[in-house]
Amino acid sequence: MVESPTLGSSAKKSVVQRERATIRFAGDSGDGMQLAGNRFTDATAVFGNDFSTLPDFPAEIRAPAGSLAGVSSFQISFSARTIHTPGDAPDALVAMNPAALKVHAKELIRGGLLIVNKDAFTSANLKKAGYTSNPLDDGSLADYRLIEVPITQLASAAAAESGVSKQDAERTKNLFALGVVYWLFDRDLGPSIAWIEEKFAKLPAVVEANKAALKAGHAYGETAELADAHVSVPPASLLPGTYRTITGNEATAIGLVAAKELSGLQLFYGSYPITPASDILHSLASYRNFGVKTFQAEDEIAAVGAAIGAAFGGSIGVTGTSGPGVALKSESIGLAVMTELPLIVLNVQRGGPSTGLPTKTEQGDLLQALYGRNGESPVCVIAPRSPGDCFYMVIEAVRLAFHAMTPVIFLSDGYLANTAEPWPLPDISQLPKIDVTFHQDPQTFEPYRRNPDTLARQYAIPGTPALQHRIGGLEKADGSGNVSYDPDNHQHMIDTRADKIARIANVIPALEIEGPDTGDVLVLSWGSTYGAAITAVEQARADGAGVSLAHLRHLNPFPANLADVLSRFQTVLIPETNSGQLRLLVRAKFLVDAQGLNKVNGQPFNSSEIVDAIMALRSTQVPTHA
Amino acid sequence: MVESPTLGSSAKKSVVQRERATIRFAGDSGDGMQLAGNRFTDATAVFGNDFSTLPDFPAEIRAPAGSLAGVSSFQISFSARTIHTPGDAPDALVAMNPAALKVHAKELIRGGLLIVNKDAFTSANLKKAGYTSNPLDDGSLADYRLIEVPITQLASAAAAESGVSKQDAERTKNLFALGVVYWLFDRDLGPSIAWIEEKFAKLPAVVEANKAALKAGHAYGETAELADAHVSVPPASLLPGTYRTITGNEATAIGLVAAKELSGLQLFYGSYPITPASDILHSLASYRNFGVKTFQAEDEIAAVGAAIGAAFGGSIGVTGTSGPGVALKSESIGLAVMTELPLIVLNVQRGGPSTGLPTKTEQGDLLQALYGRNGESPVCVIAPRSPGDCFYMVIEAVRLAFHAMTPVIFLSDGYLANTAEPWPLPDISQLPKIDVTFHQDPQTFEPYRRNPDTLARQYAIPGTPALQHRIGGLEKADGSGNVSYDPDNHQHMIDTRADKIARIANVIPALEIEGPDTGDVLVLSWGSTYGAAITAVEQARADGAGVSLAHLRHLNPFPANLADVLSRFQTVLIPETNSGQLRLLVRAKFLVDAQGLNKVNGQPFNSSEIVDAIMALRSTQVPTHA
Amino acid sequence: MVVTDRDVSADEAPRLSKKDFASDQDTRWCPGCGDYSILSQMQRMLPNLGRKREDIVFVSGIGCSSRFPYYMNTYGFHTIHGRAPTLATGLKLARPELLIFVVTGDGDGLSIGGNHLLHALRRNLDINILLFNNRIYGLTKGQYSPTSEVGKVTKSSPMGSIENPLNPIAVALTAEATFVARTFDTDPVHLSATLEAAAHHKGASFVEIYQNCNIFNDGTFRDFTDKPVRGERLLYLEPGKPMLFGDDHQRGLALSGATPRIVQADDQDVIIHNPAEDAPTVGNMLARFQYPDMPVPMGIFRQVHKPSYGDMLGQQITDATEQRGPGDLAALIAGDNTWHVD
Amino acid sequence: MVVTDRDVSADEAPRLSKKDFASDQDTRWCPGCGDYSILSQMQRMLPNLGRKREDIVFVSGIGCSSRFPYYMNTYGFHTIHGRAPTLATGLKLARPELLIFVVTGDGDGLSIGGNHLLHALRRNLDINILLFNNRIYGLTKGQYSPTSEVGKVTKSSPMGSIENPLNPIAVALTAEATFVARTFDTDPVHLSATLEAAAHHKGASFVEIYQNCNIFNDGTFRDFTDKPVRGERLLYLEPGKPMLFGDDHQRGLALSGATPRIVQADDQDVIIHNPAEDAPTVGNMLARFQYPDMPVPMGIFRQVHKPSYGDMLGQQITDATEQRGPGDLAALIAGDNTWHVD
Ligand SMILES: Cc1ncc(C[n+]2csc(CCOP(=O)(O)OP(=O)(O)O)c2C)c(N)n1
Ligand SMILES: Cc1ncc(C[n+]2csc(CCOP(=O)(O)OP(=O)(O)O)c2C)c(N)n1
Ligand code: SF4
Ligand code: SF4
Ligand SMILES: [Mg+2]
Ligand SMILES: [Mg+2]
Repeated sequence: MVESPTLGSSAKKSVVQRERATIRFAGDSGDGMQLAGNRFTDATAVFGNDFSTLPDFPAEIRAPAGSLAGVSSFQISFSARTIHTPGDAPDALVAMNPAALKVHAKELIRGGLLIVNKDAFTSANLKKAGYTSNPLDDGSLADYRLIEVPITQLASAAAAESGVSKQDAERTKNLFALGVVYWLFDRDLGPSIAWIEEKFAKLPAVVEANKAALKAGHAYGETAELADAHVSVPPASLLPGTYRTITGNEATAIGLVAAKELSGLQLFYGSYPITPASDILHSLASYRNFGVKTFQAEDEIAAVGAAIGAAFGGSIGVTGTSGPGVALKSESIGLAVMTELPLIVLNVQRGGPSTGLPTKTEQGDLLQALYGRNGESPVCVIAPRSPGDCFYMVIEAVRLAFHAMTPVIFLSDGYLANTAEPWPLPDISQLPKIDVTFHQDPQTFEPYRRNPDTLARQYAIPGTPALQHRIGGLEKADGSGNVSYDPDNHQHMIDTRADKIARIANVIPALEIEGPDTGDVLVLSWGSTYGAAITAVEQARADGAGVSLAHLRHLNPFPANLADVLSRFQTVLIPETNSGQLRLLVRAKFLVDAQGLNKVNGQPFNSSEIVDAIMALRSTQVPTHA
Repeated sequence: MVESPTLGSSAKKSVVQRERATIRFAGDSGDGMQLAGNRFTDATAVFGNDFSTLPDFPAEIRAPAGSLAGVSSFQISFSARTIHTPGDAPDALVAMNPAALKVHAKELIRGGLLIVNKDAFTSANLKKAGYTSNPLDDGSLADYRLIEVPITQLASAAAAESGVSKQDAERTKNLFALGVVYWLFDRDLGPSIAWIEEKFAKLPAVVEANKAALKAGHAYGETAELADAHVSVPPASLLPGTYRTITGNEATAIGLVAAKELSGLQLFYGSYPITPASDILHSLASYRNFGVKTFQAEDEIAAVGAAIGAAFGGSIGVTGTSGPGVALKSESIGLAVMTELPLIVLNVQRGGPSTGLPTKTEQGDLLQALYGRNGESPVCVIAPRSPGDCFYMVIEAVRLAFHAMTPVIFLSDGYLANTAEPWPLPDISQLPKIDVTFHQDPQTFEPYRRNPDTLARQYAIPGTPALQHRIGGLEKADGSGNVSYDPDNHQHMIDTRADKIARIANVIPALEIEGPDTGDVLVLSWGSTYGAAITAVEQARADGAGVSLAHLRHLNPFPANLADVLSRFQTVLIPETNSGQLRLLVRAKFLVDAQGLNKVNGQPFNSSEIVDAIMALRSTQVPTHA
Repeated sequence: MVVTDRDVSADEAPRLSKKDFASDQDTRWCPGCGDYSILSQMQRMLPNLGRKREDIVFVSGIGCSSRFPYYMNTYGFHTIHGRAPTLATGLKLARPELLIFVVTGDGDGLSIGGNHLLHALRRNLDINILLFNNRIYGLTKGQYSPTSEVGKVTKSSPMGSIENPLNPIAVALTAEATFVARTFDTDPVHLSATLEAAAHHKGASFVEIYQNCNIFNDGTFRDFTDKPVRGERLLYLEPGKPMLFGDDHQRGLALSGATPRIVQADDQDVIIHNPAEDAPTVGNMLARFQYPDMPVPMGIFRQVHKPSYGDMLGQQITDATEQRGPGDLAALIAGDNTWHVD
Repeated sequence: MVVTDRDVSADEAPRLSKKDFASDQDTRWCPGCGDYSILSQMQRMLPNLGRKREDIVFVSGIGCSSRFPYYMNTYGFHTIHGRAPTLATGLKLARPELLIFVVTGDGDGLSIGGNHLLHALRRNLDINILLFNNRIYGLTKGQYSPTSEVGKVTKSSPMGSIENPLNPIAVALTAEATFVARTFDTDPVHLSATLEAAAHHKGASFVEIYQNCNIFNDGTFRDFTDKPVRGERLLYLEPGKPMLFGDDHQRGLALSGATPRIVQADDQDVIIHNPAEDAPTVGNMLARFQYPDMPVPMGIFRQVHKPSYGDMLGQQITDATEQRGPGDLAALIAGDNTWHVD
């Protein structure tokens, strides 16, 4: 067991430089771990590291205080170089109570720094966490550098002076812990102090209490000489520019507003609250001064219906939800397929099936996006690969929807939704305009007359003189749009709708290979798995593997050169947080014996898991070319 | 042009024996073609032919009289040998008006018999059908043996004597036409007369009118010497037994009642009307004396919800609908997956996407059945292959649902639903009992404790003392069934649910090969395509092709020997009335370059289309073994 | 505003006629269906509104009635079963200047679509919902609907329905729809006047239209809507007038406490019809009147004026823009906290 | 029937206590949530019914409130959002002998699930629907719900809600639910008595329970439910008694035509509460009472007796079996027309 340091010794200034560090804050839902994590993130951003975060909430509803189910955590990885994931196993763990320790300690690296709030290790709490003996005493934490701090007590004492209630004083314990960590990892308190001052501007006593706790934590780190040395991760050499911190949900909401401006159209967002998509509604609802119209519908079916109605009227019609909501919307999405209207469906995927694990992440809805409707009902499917990419990909969704007059399903997930990264602000003037022309000319108008290149039908909106027409969910005669029961027309329309989606491949970027363009192993990833995949591929390559990455942001249609890319590698490995959905598509389409790396436990991949899979594949195969 | 025969010449008795004949009745929706077809079917059944029928309705709603959209038709093929399809092109066509002629004449075989109701060829009707000149006069029907009969006039005259109104007298024209056809094809009037007498027992004048018209038609055929000879198709040598005529929807409803008796459980059917599934609700609603409980719900979601509730209570919970309804039910089916309850979902597929073609047939919902839910949500999927097979397969659905505690999706379609065939009555005592044991013992009870073989969880129903427990849509801890956010448990449950479905392969029959068990081409069919596929394979083999058929009634899981079966043939051809859904699954799973024969025009396959595809495949490939 | 007036002035929007509102599609209802009369009155009424055809949209669900848009020479959307109000909601919010009618049936609007109807009405969305009530599922060939009476024998209720029917007017009143009326297919004058009043109403209008399905539910309203008996069996509601009925207006309606009773026309207790009352207590009572116990009310049960959902949404946008200035995309993208890397 | 009585006799169903109805699961509501009180009263009330635990089922949707079944030592089903009444329907029809409670929230029951609620009630299914109304979406962390007031600022309505709320009691009355009541979390006696009355009622019971969400909508009912003000601001409805309120029952309710007015308790016009009246005219009026204009009614608005859906279905089965004899599978399979091939 590591001896706990004694208070009061003088501060040493020794600093260890590291290229990357990963810290996890864990505590009860009521302990304010998300807040601590977010403050640390801001401080890290200002400091100039690249970073990536992973918040992990308990279920939507509060669990009993101190219980295992009630543990909430926030992980941040920050680095002097570009990174793409919130790190695998943390180097340092803050555990605010026994339950947090129980859930998270096993993931801390051997020799990692373990800071615990000693005050919370009461026998009641130990029991709630299912400990039969106190791990602080029984030697079970010998593998870690354990630092026991009476956080509650010290924070309360520091905060009490500001005159807040005892309860409020105790609540500052997250800021005390944060202060300790700031000291350990050599961060500046400034941004957090500014934030506290702004956030609680109307409550001066609370400002004082929180500041006091934060500073006390920092001072404690310094005076208690908590670790042999504090760790410093120098700023990363990020590309020059202006940065902000962004989560996927924020980027999605902002991207929609950008698409509105880029197209000159109205933006209509119909949604019904659901975890983890609700924040997009919240954000958009606050953009009224952009003219954004949000509609909280009575259910998901009404939400998508309203979005389709808005699209019929010439707006960008968007509906956002998570998997169970998409299930409910499926009949209506079919209507948008048949009426060939631009509709954007955002699915922030969560753990399934059914209600599943609402606050956990999963890529389980890819096949639902493709096939979750009656009949042959092709739609375009795309997926962002990082929080910031949500901005660009949601603009892409709007572009493609109007380009081909089709629903587009945008597959984000709980991880992207909540994870944060530094994001270089885009240059607005460089964003591509989205061209939408409404048909006006009665001479040439027929509702299902098509653009010969894109097969998009003519788009005439109510209010346009002399173009009155009717659309609907019954099969339509191509051209006239009249209801048609003609067998040949039906076959033709089935083929045309499929062809229209297939032709989108002509207007999307070719798939890029990151790494050598031939080799032993191709890792083929999609969506939020990008970060772990690129990290893994780079590492495996550094370790000598002939491996490259191809990352799909367009899932239907695939980029036109996918077949070619696949053919350049001996083996294809598809990591997904589902049981092999992209893999099924790739195998069926290309008859390639793609291997799956599948993880369906509500958590994103660790890059090491992918590295291991690459290495294992490499060792079992006999390369056929030199 | 064929000269129309003069009335009054004496009847000749010459008869041509044929092995098979195919007749199509076509007219306006108001002309009673379905009735005529059904009467002919009964007469044919009694006569002892094998037969198969294909009704083809216009859209659900009435089209204007005389319009192309309003044409309704009924085809029957009957034979001296076993047949499986309603025939490809008809040998004889009855066209009651110009629209019917326009829609159907092109499918009549060259030299086929074409009987038209001359009275309906008014200029108004010709115009409605889009004729610019009268086809009866302009030589355009020269390829057929045209027989013009003033059907309206003759029927009215015959019926008038009974004292019915002029309108009612005119309405007998379908029976007059039927009489003509009975003469031509040497059928007995007896069964139809008996039917009329029973059907209109309370309206003696109507009975007389209809009988008079029927007999007049028959007499007209005889006296007018309508054809060189009448055609006789000798009885088939069907297997000995008692037969009835049955449609798929009838067989499905009856099969459910049989499953009720075989299991000793209650039967609960929750449904919301939708074409072409509504008849199952209608039938079951009339079986109150069996204790069958039917519930017409407010929508499809309520219907499936009620069925799940009934299943929770220990009943056979069934819900029936068509594709758009399945879309609406998808969230709820996911709940049944998570709660691992036996639920039977009947999907009588129709043309899609969206509202699509409600009265037409399609196999477009296979992938929806497999993947139309959020998350990894495996269910069992099966499909009947003929009308009578609906009886056996719906029993199979019930068996498997309880065997594995899982939802089972049963994929019938509009063609199976409405087509009729002679059906040898099953011997009830030979039907397998369905064993369902509700858990009773508190000592061994846990709601998610599993049978080690089947992985089915324990099934304890409300009312069982001491087994109170709670289930729901959140992820469950295996065993205890408590809500669990544990990552490892989630992975375990994802795998377990998949494994449970996969293990159903242990209790379903192996896939049979019809024909030699190796060869050039394997036709792999599923669902309603069976009839056309087996007919085609037999014919192609007769024509020298090395082809066999394997027909899948179990789609998920596949029979365990499917891989083996596929490996025995050079090429696999998968005919489907969709754009290649089974093909996608087979390619993905077995990496076999299966070829698709896809037809999505609302009509079932003609066997000749499959023959052609087999022959084409055969000629393009180089066999690799002798 | 003069400018607005000019927009619909004679030369720009020539007076249209009934046939201008007929599309080129063949109508596909059974001969004799009550839907024909409603279509005809709609086409006849619309020119009175002075609106351009292109500014009018018919949105429907699925059912015989929901075929309606195909026959109108306006914009139209034949959507999916039960969902028409949701599409109309999005369309109206996106395009407040359009005049939108929703056409639905008793199954479409009250069975699968009951919730959307309720919510569209309570939001006071400025759309006009017309519910063609034939007390049956027509398109699916004759199952009982949520307005079918107990005991009704249909394909799906061979021993008679055991469901207590919903009262469409009561549903609309519960949603506090700001315009609630009833009319029927065989009184063209009343029908057309009611449709026109609904169209003029700003806010959510709900009109129940009794419509005969002569194929699957023939004559269900006949006992009180047939011409010879109408006078005695219907109560035509007229705002501001006493509630009288009978061929010679010889009878009237009075209240004993909250209980209605029938009195002579000259009874001083005869109550005055006031659809503008905020509390729909009397409206609710009238909604429950059924033949033969009571005369069946026709006309406007309720009409009050409240800001519509669309107006309020528009107001929030105006207010937000005034308070915060028009949205600045660059500022939105940058958010509250940025830093620079050089 | 004596035999039935024996089924619930002392030795077979020993008198249970509150804790017999508590499951082994940790309750997962925020400390201070009104749901705790409802749970506690339910567990306390159930033993009064003399029913076995295994014969009771709680079915819920999704929401904080919908966690309820986990905490009850009965059978339970935590279904999906809005659909609990549908599962309860199937379960009740399949197993008429069970006592079924549906627990739902204002979002679960009136937003996504509004239609199912309406239809389950109108069918007079013998289930007990308890709607925990906290006027907010709790589980999804604070968006406005269909019962939130106009102007409410929430995460999804930063400038205030623009939706006219639904009135749960009015919805239930429109569906002609045979038992309609309201109670609230902080009056355990009234709460438990109301739950018990609902449980005893044969047919569809609907109980709206005002429930405080102290995290996202704290104090929304406080102005009239807090102990000190209750007496003056609530109107406790008591069948057969005059409608009086006030700390000393000093005021009462009277009618002017269809309009309510407040009078002194001794006014002869004070009306008597009669929940058994078939026409819910007064009930509808009471449903609209809102503080501060009117006292807020608590108690049973309506209770009438009609055959339940399940009873009628059972009757059809009995009748059919009597008329046609018990089903004969062989005959059914054979149908009307068979022929033989030898
Ligand atoms: C999702 C879905 N469920 C069911 C149907 C079948 N369906 C079409 S219309 C209809 C009911 C029609 O009744 P109603 O709304 O009263 O209209 P009507 O035909 O009587 O005018 C039904 C059940 C459908 N088209 N879609
Ligand atoms: C299909 C679906 N849509 C949305 C959600 C998200 N969701 C869960 S509970 C809820 C509303 C909860 O509000 P209420 O019913 O009032 O219950 P409360 O939490 O306030 O008790 C929502 C929108 C979901 N779980 N499923
Ligand atoms: S079925 Fe009834 S409602 Fe439908 S078109 Fe025919 S008459 Fe009209
Ligand atoms: S969020 Fe509100 S309703 Fe939900 S548990 Fe907490 S206090 Fe109760
Ligand atoms: Mg109807
Ligand atoms: Mg709530």
